[in-house]
Amino acid sequence: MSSERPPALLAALAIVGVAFFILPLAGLLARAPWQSALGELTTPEALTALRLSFVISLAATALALLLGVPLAWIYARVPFRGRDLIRALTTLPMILPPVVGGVALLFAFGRRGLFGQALDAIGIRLPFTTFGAILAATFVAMPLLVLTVEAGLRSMDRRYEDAARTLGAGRWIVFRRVTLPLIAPSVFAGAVLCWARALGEFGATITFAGNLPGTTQTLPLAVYIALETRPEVAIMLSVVLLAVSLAILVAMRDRYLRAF
Amino acid sequence: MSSERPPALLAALAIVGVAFFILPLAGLLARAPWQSALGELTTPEALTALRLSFVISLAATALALLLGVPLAWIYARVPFRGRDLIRALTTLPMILPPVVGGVALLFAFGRRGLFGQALDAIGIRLPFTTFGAILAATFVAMPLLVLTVEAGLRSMDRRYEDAARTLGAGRWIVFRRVTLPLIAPSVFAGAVLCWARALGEFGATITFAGNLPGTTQTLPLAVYIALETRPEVAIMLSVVLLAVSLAILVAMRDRYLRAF
Amino acid sequence: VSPSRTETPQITDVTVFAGSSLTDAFARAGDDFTKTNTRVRFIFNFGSSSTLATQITNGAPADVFASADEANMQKVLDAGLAKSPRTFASNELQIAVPTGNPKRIAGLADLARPDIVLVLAAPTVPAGKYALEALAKAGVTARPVSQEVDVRAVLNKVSLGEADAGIVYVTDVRSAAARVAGVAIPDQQQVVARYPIAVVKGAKDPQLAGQFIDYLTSPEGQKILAGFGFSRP
Amino acid sequence: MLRAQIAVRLGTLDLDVAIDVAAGEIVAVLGPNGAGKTTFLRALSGLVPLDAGRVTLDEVVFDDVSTGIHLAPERRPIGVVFQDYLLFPHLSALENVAFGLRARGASTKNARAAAESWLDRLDLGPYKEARPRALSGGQAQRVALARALATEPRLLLLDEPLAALDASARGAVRRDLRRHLASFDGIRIVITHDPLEAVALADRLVILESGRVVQTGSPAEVTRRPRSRYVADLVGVNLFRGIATAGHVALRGGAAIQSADGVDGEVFATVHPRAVALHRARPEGSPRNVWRGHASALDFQGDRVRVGIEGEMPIVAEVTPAAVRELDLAEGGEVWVSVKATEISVYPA
Amino acid sequence: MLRAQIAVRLGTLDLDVAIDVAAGEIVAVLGPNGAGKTTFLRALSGLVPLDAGRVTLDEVVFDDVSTGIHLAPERRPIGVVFQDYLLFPHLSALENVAFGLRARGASTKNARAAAESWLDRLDLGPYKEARPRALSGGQAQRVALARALATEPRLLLLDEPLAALDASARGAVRRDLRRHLASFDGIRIVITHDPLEAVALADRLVILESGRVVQTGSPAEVTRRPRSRYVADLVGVNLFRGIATAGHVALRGGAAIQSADGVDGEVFATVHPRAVALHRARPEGSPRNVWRGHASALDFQGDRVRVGIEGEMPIVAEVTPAAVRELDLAEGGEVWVSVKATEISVYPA
Ligand SMILES: Nc1ncnc2c1ncn2[C@@H]1O[C@H](COP(=O)(O)OP(=O)(O)OP(=O)(O)O)[C@@H](O)[C@H]1O
Ligand SMILES: Nc1ncnc2c1ncn2[C@@H]1O[C@H](COP(=O)(O)OP(=O)(O)OP(=O)(O)O)[C@@H](O)[C@H]1O
Ligand SMILES: [Mg+2]
Ligand SMILES: [Mg+2]
Repeated sequence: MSSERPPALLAALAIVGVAFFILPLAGLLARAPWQSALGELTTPEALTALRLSFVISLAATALALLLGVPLAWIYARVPFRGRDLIRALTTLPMILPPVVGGVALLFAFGRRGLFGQALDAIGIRLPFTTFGAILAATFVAMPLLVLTVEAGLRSMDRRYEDAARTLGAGRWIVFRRVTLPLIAPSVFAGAVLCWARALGEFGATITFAGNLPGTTQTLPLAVYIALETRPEVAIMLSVVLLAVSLAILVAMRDRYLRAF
Repeated sequence: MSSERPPALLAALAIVGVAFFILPLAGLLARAPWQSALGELTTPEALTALRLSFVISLAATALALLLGVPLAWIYARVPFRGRDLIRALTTLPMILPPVVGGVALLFAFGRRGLFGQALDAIGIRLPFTTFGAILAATFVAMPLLVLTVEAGLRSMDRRYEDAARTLGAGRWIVFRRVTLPLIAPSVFAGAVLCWARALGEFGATITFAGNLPGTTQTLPLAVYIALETRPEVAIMLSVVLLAVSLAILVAMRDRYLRAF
Repeated sequence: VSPSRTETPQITDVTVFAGSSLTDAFARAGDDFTKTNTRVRFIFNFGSSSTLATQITNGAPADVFASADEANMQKVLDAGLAKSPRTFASNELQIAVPTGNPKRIAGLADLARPDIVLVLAAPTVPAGKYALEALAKAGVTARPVSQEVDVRAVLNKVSLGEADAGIVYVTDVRSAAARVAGVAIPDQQQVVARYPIAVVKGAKDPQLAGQFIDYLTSPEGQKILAGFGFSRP
Repeated sequence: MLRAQIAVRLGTLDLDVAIDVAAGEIVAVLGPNGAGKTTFLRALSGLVPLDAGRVTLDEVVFDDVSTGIHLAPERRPIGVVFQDYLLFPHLSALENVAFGLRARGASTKNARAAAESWLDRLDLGPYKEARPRALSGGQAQRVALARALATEPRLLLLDEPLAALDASARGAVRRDLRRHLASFDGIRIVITHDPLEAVALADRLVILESGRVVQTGSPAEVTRRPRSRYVADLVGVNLFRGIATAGHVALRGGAAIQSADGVDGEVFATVHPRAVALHRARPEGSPRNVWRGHASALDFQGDRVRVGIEGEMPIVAEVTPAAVRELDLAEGGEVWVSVKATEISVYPA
Repeated sequence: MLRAQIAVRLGTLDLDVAIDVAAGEIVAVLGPNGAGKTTFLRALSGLVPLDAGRVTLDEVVFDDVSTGIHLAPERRPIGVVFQDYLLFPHLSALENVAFGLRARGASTKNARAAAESWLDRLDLGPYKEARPRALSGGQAQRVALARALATEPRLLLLDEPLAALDASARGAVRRDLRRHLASFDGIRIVITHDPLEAVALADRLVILESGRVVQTGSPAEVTRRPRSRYVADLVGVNLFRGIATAGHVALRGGAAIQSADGVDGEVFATVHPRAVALHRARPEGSPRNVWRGHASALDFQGDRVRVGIEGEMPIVAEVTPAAVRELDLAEGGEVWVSVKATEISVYPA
């Protein structure tokens, strides 16, 4: 039951699909200037950027989980006027070119922004801070989580929630002990997508949070700057980013994707 | 059963989540130079870029569905050595800074690429063509589809497939008439994510396919170029992109997200 | 603030927003400047000049703004956030070709050849506009396969062999010397890009910021810039 | 004391039911498929909103549509065994049973201990750590039963709780249920399709057909005087409807029978299949009701055979396999039927 | 002709079964919860891989572990009704029933027509377009039955196909099943918990306990000579095991009984509860077996009461409610038990 021979057409398409991903990555590895640029990778700047990338992308994922799972729940469960519109609005940050997304964030949370002026008055500044970079990454990556979790919520069998309520579980307990575990594969998939997008994020971050080493310069920003003058370093930095991410993704395996 | 009052904490978090998306969009609308830049929007160039954006993003979504759904099926159903590794590789294009992704595509499918040399020999050139732009968009956006569909496959009740097989349905019929309809919400969510990402795609496209009005210049590229010199035009173009996307997203509603 | 900080000389941060083509040159210039001014620590924020201008007009904490073109500096001036900019460098155009110049390109006229895959920067970005001016001066009508978003993209296409030629800045060819070769453009067809720099309003230490600008325009500064391919203002 | 007036429309169903159940009473709800039994139970649990009506349990108002009161399901002191169990697939059998106790505030330790004792009581000891996927149908049903019982509800709603249990377990579980009932004054409402079960378990039967209560009463009453074809089939008797005048009952179909009972007017008449005698030729002697028919269906049930007789007055007879051989009965064969007037019970419709 | 040798290990289950079923035969599989009945059926369908064994139907090899043959489920001419129905939630009742026909190549039109006629036959006419979510439990089960029957399989596997059907529909569907069986020579294997059902429907009973066949035979044989406690409970008789010597049976527990049967050696002995008489005082007269005990459980079943008697020889008696009153029986009360030697049936173990 757990193993299966795939239909031939499916298998053929899947192989084309994999090849399409693997060829470019192979190209990158094949052309990476291993010798000449290896030294660049262990510079303190590169390591700082790498560390910062993980801090920011993980924080963004955590923030997206915190805000996005409830949002998905509301979209899936509470019908209200304008829900379709609001849900669509939530998807827009994905469509917005990230640089424009960064500009929009400046308009909202910048020192002269709609909301940022109030923040500035109480001494909180978001742009050009690590927290600003987290916000920028969350802004572009959270829609992935929201939509994935909503799809999971919609395809789960809601009668389990009914059963839990007759057992005396209030909405919150139902959510935490029945709904969340049942949609765990979707939450996990959404979190991985969100994390990956946040890790690769560049346009909104450089615009909203700037490119300050140690504070907001993530690896993709370092790559971008290096591309200007030393593309081989940029490629090596990307390979490092990929290698580390790959290790993490493989380590997580399909443990949380597994159904019951 | 279909309507529900949300737990207070969930509702509060969801409202913060929505605000976080809406404030920047509101900022964008508030600061958009409606009068001065309105004329720029109806230029033939802008309309061509808009049309091209939709053609390319929809084609990329179609291609991603064609290759990605089978791939997700294999990941979810066929255990094989190295599956975790290959799946992780499939997620990497999301993490790769898009510009580097474009470089990787050139390494694979460019005139001097691993595979591109063979293509060049038989007279097929991908860079600087519309098809190249579609490939670039697919490369960055397809992982979203694959992961979302895989999560859907993993949380569906597979015994329905068993039932279908005892009724004489071969693997292909089972896939088409039972599996696919049952995971429709996930496929739909994955396709929306993929389409949105492809529509906003910019870095890989510019690097792999270049920027030629009418052939590869999508709206995000036009926006990016306008940002350099006339940011107000860039913002107006973005607003147009958002408005059209919003109309499409709202029109689709939650029809396909609905469970049975 | 810990008491021990007061014993060492007070360090002042100077935040410099600079066009990303200045990355290596400013890093070197900054190092050189701090040799004589040990109280200074530079924080560089490199990005595209338009992004930087947008950031500054939205309240970014910049002390110095060095733009790769005059239009973006003008935006900051218009917002009243800087005064009296100085041109500290200029840049000339070159034709970038793959190493070894396999298509034997000798000048702008060759770019019209049908067997040449040509890429230019988009006409709306400075490098593209200058390239078109140069081509016009040479009386050449060229058909690029792509109007790249910036010079770097042009350079990339050439260095990866996707394009046979592109028009870029001298500094770009210099920094990518390992992968591309430059074909000079004669003076009568040349177009020159100017780099303005100014102290931003609200700078923490405007005097120190001004000193850095003075340094860049001084002979020592100019020597470092020249080392990266920049011409005198 | 439960007072329930419930009106719900759902798809093709138009449910409109009013019943009162006294403290400690066990009510069995019977009815054909699609009658609305499960919907009634879901409405009592608060999982289906009422279109009209009012539900109260011991002075606590569960629902009152006129004043807009609706008590959330989790605040009702109820326990529900669902028709398809709905065990949480991500929890073990033990965690499933402990769930309700945890949700109602018990400590993990106490909840687990109580759950273990429930599982032991239902012979599920070895399956404590099993996930629902790894349970057989009957095991799953027993876990569902334990889960609902564990919270010691005041109102227990059971939707065919013994359907998947094997014959030996069923008796034991039924006894357990009865015993548990005796130990406190909760109300039980059991949906069942098994008339034996209903009779054995319940103080009162409620017969639901097409969303309406068609009959209610003690098992003996209902068994003795069925008021619908469904109940007659359930009890296994022949039911006729007609107009009686001094022992002569003119049936709706046109035929007539003689009864010894002295009821007049619109009546029901029942005949037990055992009281229906079959003959190869027209019988002589006392029986007042004699007619001819064709054997239409033979249904062998162990040591008895039920024979459906078509004709002017269709009826089912129950005979021994030996009689079938003697009469040389075959489907379609002609046969004479006789019923003594004293075997026909007549009561007002 | 179905020949099945099946060995499967799954979780705590160790299934090892070999049965042959002749063409046209109906076999009922009975057994306690968790015995492995559903797993056996899934193995026959090809949904669970065999650890060892061989399955053939009419010369077609379904499975042969020794040669590595495994015919895919979709290539087996089978029909399965699953215990929890597994109706496709995205298809209407009609589309569910038409699914198998479409999958086997019928045109949409023909498949729909055939499906409609099946639904009509099972009284589901008004629910053709309903989604499974909007069906009641019994309706869903009938749709599942129609779906499995529609493909006219050579081997039909039914997992408690009538469990959720109401009493009136059950009779009709059972007759339909029987009739359908007569019309072609397919094999049916029915899992059921209802002994009446098994007896009424099946030519042969197979009793499965803990993954092993403990008894097989015609309904009459199995009923007459149960060979395990489960079967005895099912049939409703008292079962004892012991060693017989010339009518004297020394039971395992230490007690002894007298029988009129002349079997010697290891034996089973059965007594029908009806044959167990209860008395307030020690009875005088002919019964050879008399002993004293305590009434432990009273189970009212309509017009009869089952009384469990604890003591040196625990036994169940069946008496009338009147007798209970006369004897003034209460749980725990002392009572004398007598059984005539002729009522004790003894047969070799
Ligand atoms: N996937 C599985 N994983 C582990 N154990 C399983 C699995 N499937 C079945 N079992 C175990 O095998 C045993 C037999 O299960 P099966 O469903 O065949 O029983 P059954 O005879 O059909 O019982 P019931 O009458 O209750 O339906 C059970 O104890 C169950 O726990
Ligand atoms: N969600 C729903 N949408 C539409 N119709 C529904 C829904 N739920 C139930 N119904 C209809 O209401 C009727 C009664 O359903 P219900 O489940 O209450 O029957 P039931 O008496 O429990 O039957 P069974 O004995 O078969 O379980 C059915 O005909 C069903 O089609
Ligand atoms: Mg029901
Ligand atoms: Mg089973």
